Amino acid sequence: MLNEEIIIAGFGGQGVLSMGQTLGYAAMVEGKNVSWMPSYGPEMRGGTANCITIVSDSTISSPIVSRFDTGILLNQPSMEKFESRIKPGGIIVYESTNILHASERKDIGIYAIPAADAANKLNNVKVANMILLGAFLEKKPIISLDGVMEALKKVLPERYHNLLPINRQALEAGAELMRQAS
Amino acid sequence: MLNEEIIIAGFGGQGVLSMGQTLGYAAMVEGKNVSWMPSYGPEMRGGTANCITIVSDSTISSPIVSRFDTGILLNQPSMEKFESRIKPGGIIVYESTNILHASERKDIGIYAIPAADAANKLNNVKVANMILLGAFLEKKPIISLDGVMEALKKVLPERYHNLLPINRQALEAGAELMRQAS
Amino acid sequence: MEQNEDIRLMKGNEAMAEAAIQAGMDAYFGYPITPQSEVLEYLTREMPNRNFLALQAESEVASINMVYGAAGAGARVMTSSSSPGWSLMQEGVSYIASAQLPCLLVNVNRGGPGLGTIQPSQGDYFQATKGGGHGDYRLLVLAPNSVQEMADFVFLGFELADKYRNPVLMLSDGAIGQMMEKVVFHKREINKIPKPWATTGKTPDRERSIITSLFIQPEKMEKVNLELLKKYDEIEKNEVRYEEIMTDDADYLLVAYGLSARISHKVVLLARERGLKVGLLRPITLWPFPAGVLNKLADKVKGMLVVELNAGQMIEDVKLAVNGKVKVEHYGRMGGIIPSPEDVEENFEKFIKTL
Amino acid sequence: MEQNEDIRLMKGNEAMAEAAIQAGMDAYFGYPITPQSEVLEYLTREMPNRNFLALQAESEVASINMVYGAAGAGARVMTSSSSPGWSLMQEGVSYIASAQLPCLLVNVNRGGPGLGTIQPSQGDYFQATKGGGHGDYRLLVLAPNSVQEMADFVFLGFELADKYRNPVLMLSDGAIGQMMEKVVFHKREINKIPKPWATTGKTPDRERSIITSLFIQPEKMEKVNLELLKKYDEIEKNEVRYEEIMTDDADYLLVAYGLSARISHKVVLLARERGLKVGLLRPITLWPFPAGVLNKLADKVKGMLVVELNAGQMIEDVKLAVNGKVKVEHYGRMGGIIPSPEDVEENFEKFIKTL
Amino acid sequence: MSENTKTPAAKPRKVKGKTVIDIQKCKGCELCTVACKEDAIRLSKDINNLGYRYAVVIDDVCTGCTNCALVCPDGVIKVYRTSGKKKELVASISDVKDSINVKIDNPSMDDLSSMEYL
Amino acid sequence: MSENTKTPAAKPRKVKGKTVIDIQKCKGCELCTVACKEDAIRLSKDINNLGYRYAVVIDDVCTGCTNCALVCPDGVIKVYRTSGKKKELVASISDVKDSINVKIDNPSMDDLSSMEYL
Amino acid sequence: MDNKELVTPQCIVEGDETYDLVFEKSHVMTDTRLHYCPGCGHSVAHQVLAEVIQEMGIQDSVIGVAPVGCSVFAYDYLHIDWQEAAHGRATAVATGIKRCLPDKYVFTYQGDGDLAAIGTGETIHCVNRGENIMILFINNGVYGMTSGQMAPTSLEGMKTTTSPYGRDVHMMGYPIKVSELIAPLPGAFYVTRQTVHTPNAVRKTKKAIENGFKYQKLGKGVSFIEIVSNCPSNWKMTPIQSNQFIENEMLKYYPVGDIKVPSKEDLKELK
Amino acid sequence: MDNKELVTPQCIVEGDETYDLVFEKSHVMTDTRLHYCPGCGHSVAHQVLAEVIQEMGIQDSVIGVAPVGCSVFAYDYLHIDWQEAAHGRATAVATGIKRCLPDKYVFTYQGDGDLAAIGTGETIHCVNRGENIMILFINNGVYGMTSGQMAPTSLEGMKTTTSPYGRDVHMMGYPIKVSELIAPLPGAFYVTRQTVHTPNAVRKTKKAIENGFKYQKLGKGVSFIEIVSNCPSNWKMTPIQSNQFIENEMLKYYPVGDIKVPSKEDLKELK
Ligand SMILES: Cc1ncc(C[n+]2csc(CCOP(=O)(O)OP(=O)(O)O)c2C)c(N)n1
Ligand SMILES: Cc1ncc(C[n+]2csc(CCOP(=O)(O)OP(=O)(O)O)c2C)c(N)n1
Ligand code: SF4
Ligand code: SF4
Ligand code: SF4
Ligand code: SF4
Ligand code: SF4
Ligand code: SF4
Ligand SMILES: [Mg+2]
Ligand SMILES: [Mg+2]
Repeated sequence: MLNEEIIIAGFGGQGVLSMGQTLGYAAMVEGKNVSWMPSYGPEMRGGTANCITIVSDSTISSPIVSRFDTGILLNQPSMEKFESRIKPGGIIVYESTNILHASERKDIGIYAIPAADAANKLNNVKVANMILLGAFLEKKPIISLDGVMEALKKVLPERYHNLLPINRQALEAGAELMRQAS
Repeated sequence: MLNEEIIIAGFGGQGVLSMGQTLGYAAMVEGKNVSWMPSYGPEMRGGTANCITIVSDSTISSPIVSRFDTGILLNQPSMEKFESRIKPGGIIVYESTNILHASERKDIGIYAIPAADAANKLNNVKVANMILLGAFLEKKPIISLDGVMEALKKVLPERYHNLLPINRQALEAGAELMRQAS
Repeated sequence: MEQNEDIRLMKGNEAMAEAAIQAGMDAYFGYPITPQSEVLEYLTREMPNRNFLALQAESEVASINMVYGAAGAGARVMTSSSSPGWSLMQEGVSYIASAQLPCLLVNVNRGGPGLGTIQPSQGDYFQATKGGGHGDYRLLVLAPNSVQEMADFVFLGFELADKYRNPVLMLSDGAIGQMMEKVVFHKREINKIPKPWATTGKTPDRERSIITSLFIQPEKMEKVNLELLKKYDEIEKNEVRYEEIMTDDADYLLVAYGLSARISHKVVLLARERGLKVGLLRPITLWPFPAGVLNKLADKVKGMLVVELNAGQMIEDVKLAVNGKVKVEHYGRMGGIIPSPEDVEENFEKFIKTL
Repeated sequence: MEQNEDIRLMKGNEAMAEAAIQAGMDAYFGYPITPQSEVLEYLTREMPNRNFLALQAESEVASINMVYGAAGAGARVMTSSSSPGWSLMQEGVSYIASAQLPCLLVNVNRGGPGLGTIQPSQGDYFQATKGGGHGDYRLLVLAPNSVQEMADFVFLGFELADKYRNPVLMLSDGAIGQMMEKVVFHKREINKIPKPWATTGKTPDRERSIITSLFIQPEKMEKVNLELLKKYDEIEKNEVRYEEIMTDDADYLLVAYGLSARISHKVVLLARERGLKVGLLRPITLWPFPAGVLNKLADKVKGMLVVELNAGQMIEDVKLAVNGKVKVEHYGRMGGIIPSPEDVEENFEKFIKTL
Repeated sequence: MSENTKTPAAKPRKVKGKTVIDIQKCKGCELCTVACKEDAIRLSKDINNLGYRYAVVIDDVCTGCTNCALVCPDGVIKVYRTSGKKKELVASISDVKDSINVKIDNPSMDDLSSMEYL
Repeated sequence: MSENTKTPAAKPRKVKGKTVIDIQKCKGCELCTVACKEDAIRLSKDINNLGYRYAVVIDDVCTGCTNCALVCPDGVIKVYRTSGKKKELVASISDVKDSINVKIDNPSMDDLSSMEYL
Repeated sequence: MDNKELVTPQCIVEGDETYDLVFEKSHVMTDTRLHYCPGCGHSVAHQVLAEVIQEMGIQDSVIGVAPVGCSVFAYDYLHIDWQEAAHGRATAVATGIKRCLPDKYVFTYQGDGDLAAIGTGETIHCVNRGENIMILFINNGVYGMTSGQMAPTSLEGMKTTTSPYGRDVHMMGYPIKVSELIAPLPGAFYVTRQTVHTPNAVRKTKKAIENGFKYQKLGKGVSFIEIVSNCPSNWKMTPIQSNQFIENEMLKYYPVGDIKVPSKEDLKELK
Repeated sequence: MDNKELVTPQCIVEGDETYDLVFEKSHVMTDTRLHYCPGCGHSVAHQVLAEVIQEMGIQDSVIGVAPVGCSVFAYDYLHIDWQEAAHGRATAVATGIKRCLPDKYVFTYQGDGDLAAIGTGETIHCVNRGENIMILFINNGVYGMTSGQMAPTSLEGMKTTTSPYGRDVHMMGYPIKVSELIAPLPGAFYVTRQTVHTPNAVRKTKKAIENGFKYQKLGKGVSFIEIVSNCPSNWKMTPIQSNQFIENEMLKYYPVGDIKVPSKEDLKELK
């Protein structure tokens, strides 16, 4: 039975919260239970942000958990804060252009995804988070990329629908990077 | 042992509250325990007012009692409200220029004092209350008239000390009226 | 998905705002404060296309008094705030309770006292249930523990408010307000009962309406107080709501509401995995408090642990309900710290060792 | 009369004001409201000749925040109000408690809820003791039952406030505030302890002072919460105050504070006349509540009747103290109605028949 | 309360007025007496059931200008005025006069408008 | 963030200035670049440890007018100016330059000043 | 309505003269005896307000908001729908009402303590939002109800129970001219200062209140009508003296007259 | 103070040129990194304020009152005594402080939501009492801290999170010109409006703040210094764009300049 507890963490501007929302929305559309719980630092802007996203086949009891199946980590402080809180057997997917010192745990899977670089190559630095999401879903296909695209279509206002293709590209690039990393 | 529970009641402008205060102050100066508890009606001005004054040799427990040893009543509504609440053996001293229908109880002493008329004769309508106080103290000499005068001297600002003689006259006139009424 | 369902992924605050619109809210008055500013933001966004008013007031004091006016005029009306702002509303709330005006009030509780922190807390339980304002009055207090309930209790809240002519308080917290979950909006019949007592202009066919909380004569005031008490008795009789989770065979009971009930639910699961028969009693109405069921459960269980995000407040109501029958203890974190289920479980196990 | 005594016949409100001046109060900020307007009136009258400040603020909200500023600047400071005004101060009080500023606050309780009535009441017990404001904080609550205590508790209040850096609330009522009794002012040494934490300008020889109630990081906030709890524990250990009247041989106990304790005292006398062994426990500190002594008395008496001028508030604390040992019931009048001792006695006799 | 010192002078009137004062509701504020340019109103010596001296029309000089009624805080003054037109009879002035001379059954004390004493 | 389009023109300077920017605290707001009439400051391509592109002096045209420092919200600019007078040596400009060229160990991502995404 | 009074004769006949009724208390007034002190301007203001409501025939579509202050019982006297507001919050309450019932006439009736001390924020923002209501502001320079404390509008040097040696403006602030303060706000449509201490003043005030109700229809903002009034009891004066004090002292500082009037343009729609 | 920074070189030598330090961050600023968004005017205002305090040598006798708003942490940045006030109550808190410590310099630092919405009553009455304090008023037309809701000063048509289709003045009220509103009160001694978006503006603001502190000695009332500022994050602009918006839009409605200055008479004592 599916019960995936995910922490996504990084700087305020890195699209951490919306990554969790996208994932959550896609899971919901596919009929799963979802909870998404944000947490901001005290900074006005540019501080840290993270969100706990839980996707489950059954009712979600606590939306707040302290140990996670997956960590998607976008900056160094998040790596330091959360590496120890991944359950044995879990995974970390991290942004490796940004994070120079990754976890050295042996009991979890650790995947370096140079998402920022890849995003630069796609000429849109802002899709780095979608690349990471693609990478994660490649490793743990709890929902399909099509599901994510469906979700984006629903969640984005019409005027942003021109951005759908680049997001699709980003998801796929992420999946590809994960295949390379694994 | 002295424990005198007195209700003084009338219209707002009749000096009901200050009569109680004067009595209380005099009793205190003579070393007794005193409590004085006012109650105003909802009217801005010209409404009803009353105060419960308790003079006692021992500590006063409740400053609020529902039955009284003495009622000093200055208008008709007060007579109606309080006549039944005088303890058997108690007394009512009332302003008889004002109150046309007095209590008809037989188990208490009822004394009609035409204080307003008497005050008019003293050329100061405002001392009617002192006349009633004098009458009460004639009947129940719990404190001396000298004691009251002492108290007034202390409680009145210097600039009002010219009013002391007229108050003395009023107290004595009241005492005299009570002697006539008894 | 059924025809008449509308499923969304929303923040609790947004779900509450959407529900209010769907519940036929006529007017909302509020002032921004974290963690509930989304409510006014959502409403001002929706206002042009839907039939209601959302007005940003100059302060919480103004908000609650606008609510008073609108409720008195017969509108279905609402405000929301968070702890410091809620404190500022206390005079107004006391007036509303006294004048017996129906309305929905929301406090998305954050950490205090003082300016405190914007993180979730349950530190306002006492204030919500025993009266933050002066005088003897009660609010009907609903404590949602999910985004779905943030929405559902809006419908329920408006109805109860109208039914009893009493303000209803939804006491949520920053986590439930900020988190996103699935929320289902059912198509519902919204029925608004007539309010002949409202000040809509003294039309010739009815007596004029006066909304007041002034009863200067003690006799009159006490009559009003007794009338209120009678109403409160009625509410206590009819409106107690709670959820029981695995209490049937429970040896131990957790008592928790809102966010801490979500965490405690997980604790129940964790403890059951380890063979401990634990149940959870979740008060849904914090007032009227489910004292009856707790008293009955006290005959069955060995002890109760009250889990709160505060220094120990609801525990008093639990103790009053239990009246000495079993040991009742408190576990809480404060200041916006949210304990993990593991945290709570550890303390629960410590507790049962003392029994 | 001794040399160092000064005996006066005064209203409770005036005695409180006079005591504040004698206690070395530096500043008072307040807004008129019945039944305590005499305080500001007395103080403005005395101000030119004595060394303190009394300022009429534009509202109760402003008053309490002026108190915050002055207390933070190290002044011995005070405000007073009555129920609706006290409700408006709740945000400020929560800030003061959080920032740990010493000050004396007074609520001369009148009948509520809402605008209510100007007659005396004890309807604000919950608000005073459980927190009218948001968040976990406590006020030290003193309940005078005479004009003398209105004066004495001002001295005590300022001292306790300074000692614990905690706001102290004097919870009086319209009767105690308006009634006149003898009050004795003893000559006292007023000692003010140094307040190095105050914002008096960052003089070169000390670290700068910051007064705040903002602790945005939950970890920091919880630390502050725990620090407060520790202080409250300390206060609960040291500062419980109560009066026992004829409890030694009592079969039955009345529990009452303030005005209703005065009435209950008379009831004890009346009942004793009739051969009933009744005692009275009068909490003087409503928080910390004299739970210990009540728990002990519960071993001796057959039942307790809690007499309050409200719908039943302190009874909860009595029940919590007694923890089911004996039957506890409530007798109360509301809305400014003051029961006569005979009234109470009648109900007391009814109560003991149920035991 | 100072006595009104204006001396009423009988001026020729084009329009004749009548004021009717509900003396049981009058609070004796005297504002009508100042408002009346004809000096037609004075306070009584007696007090009414509320404890106030009350306004009475002292002279038949009223022009029906309504000034007194406009400033009467308690709205106890009605003003009538001749119009020349014949109207249906509803009440005769003598009914009204009766009410002016009504016996107050509770006379005494001074005006109660001040709560201060001594 | 739009590129600055002014073309720096080397004007003759009477007084020479030097600005020293604490690039690790710079938030890349670019206000200094607009404030500088000499167009002596630009943003880096790299980002600093806070995640911001940072201001660097791009040309030796500074007059020491202090404009940049006055508007720098984060107070990270120090300005020096020639005076002719000889002063005790405290640090050489090369120390300062070092700090300008310090290696940022955490490069990447765009400016973080906007939380919006997509 | 329990109007148990005898019907007022519409005319009386004496000899050969017929006298028609030309003035009586408005039927919008209830029969409840006013609790105000003798000579209090609140009572006069009530009467005028009631007359306007009667004459405009809007009794059934007016909602009044009573304050906390001596006029807290206003709802006992004017036979219309009322809400009693918390001290200082009348304009917030009125906002709540008017926004939900835009077609009704809504007014507040407030004292100076209520409107200009504790309610300052609500007053300013209500005016600034240009709520389409009328604010009747009774400025008697004192807190009447709580028996005579200093108000924001107490004159310099004025003795009150909380300025027993006279208002010291350096210590206690200056008397606030509320009408002048709020008039510049664009949300203020009509601002005028009147009195009710003479018959003519009463007539002008009546006109002003009539304007206030008329303008409300235009939806252009607040009509703010200040009435400088007396408080004989707390001023420690007879009613006559108190009206002289208005004339000689209050009006010097608070001059009577229009402070802001609608432009002709604005009033076109009214015709 | 934990100034762990390296000592700033007072001069540097390059070749045969000696460069003297002519500008650095004021020592009254602490080393804590400002949490403000990039380009935020709050930061600049802090720096200017700190400089004035440093130059006047009054660091040890100034007490600041921080509001609730983005500048709630002001006490982390200026190394003086501070009190943090409840939202809107800074002027009441300052009153409490100043009345007890009349010889100290007391100022508040407040945003537009704080000072002109929830704190309107306190602002007006503090000014009206002529408290001898300085009020620094940062008008950025928006609630910065709570992330961009409409403020009382938001311009007509301005889009905020609670006026998502632009501020509709008929529905939501007009942008309030606080300085103009309070200037007529006799308690206001000095009222000026400045900005900090250009170097020269910063210089003028510095002068104004200096005046504010100087005047405080005279005991004549409030110095009210409005600083029209930006909020790039919530205006959804780059800092540069936001400063252009100040220049092109904000200053049209809120013109820079002195609104009330002390008379020569008043300033005599200063010399
Ligand atoms: C919150 C609150 N504070 C104070 C009071 C007490 N209070 C009642 S009326 C009043 C002032 C009345 O003055 P004003 O508004 O000028 O009206 P007036 O009586 O003079 O007409 C005050 C302070 C209250 N009822 N509620
Ligand atoms: C009683 C209360 N209400 C609301 C808030 C939430 N709040 C915090 S700051 C703020 C407004 C900030 O805006 P402004 O004063 O303009 O300051 P800025 O952040 O723009 O500098 C609000 C509404 C609060 N903390 N307390
Ligand atoms: S109507 Fe005119 S003339 Fe007649 S009594 Fe009244 S004021 Fe005098
Ligand atoms: S004005 Fe009215 S209340 Fe006053 S004295 Fe004349 S009739 Fe009586
Ligand atoms: S000091 Fe002046 S010239 Fe030098 S960089 Fe700064 S702004 Fe440019
Ligand atoms: S103004 Fe300051 S913070 Fe902004 S870019 Fe320039 S140096 Fe950096
Ligand atoms: S106290 Fe003053 S304002 Fe109030 S009713 Fe009496 S005279 Fe009028
Ligand atoms: S939110 Fe706006 S006001 Fe606040 S720090 Fe950021 S830019 Fe400045
Ligand atoms: Mg007044
Ligand atoms: Mg702002």
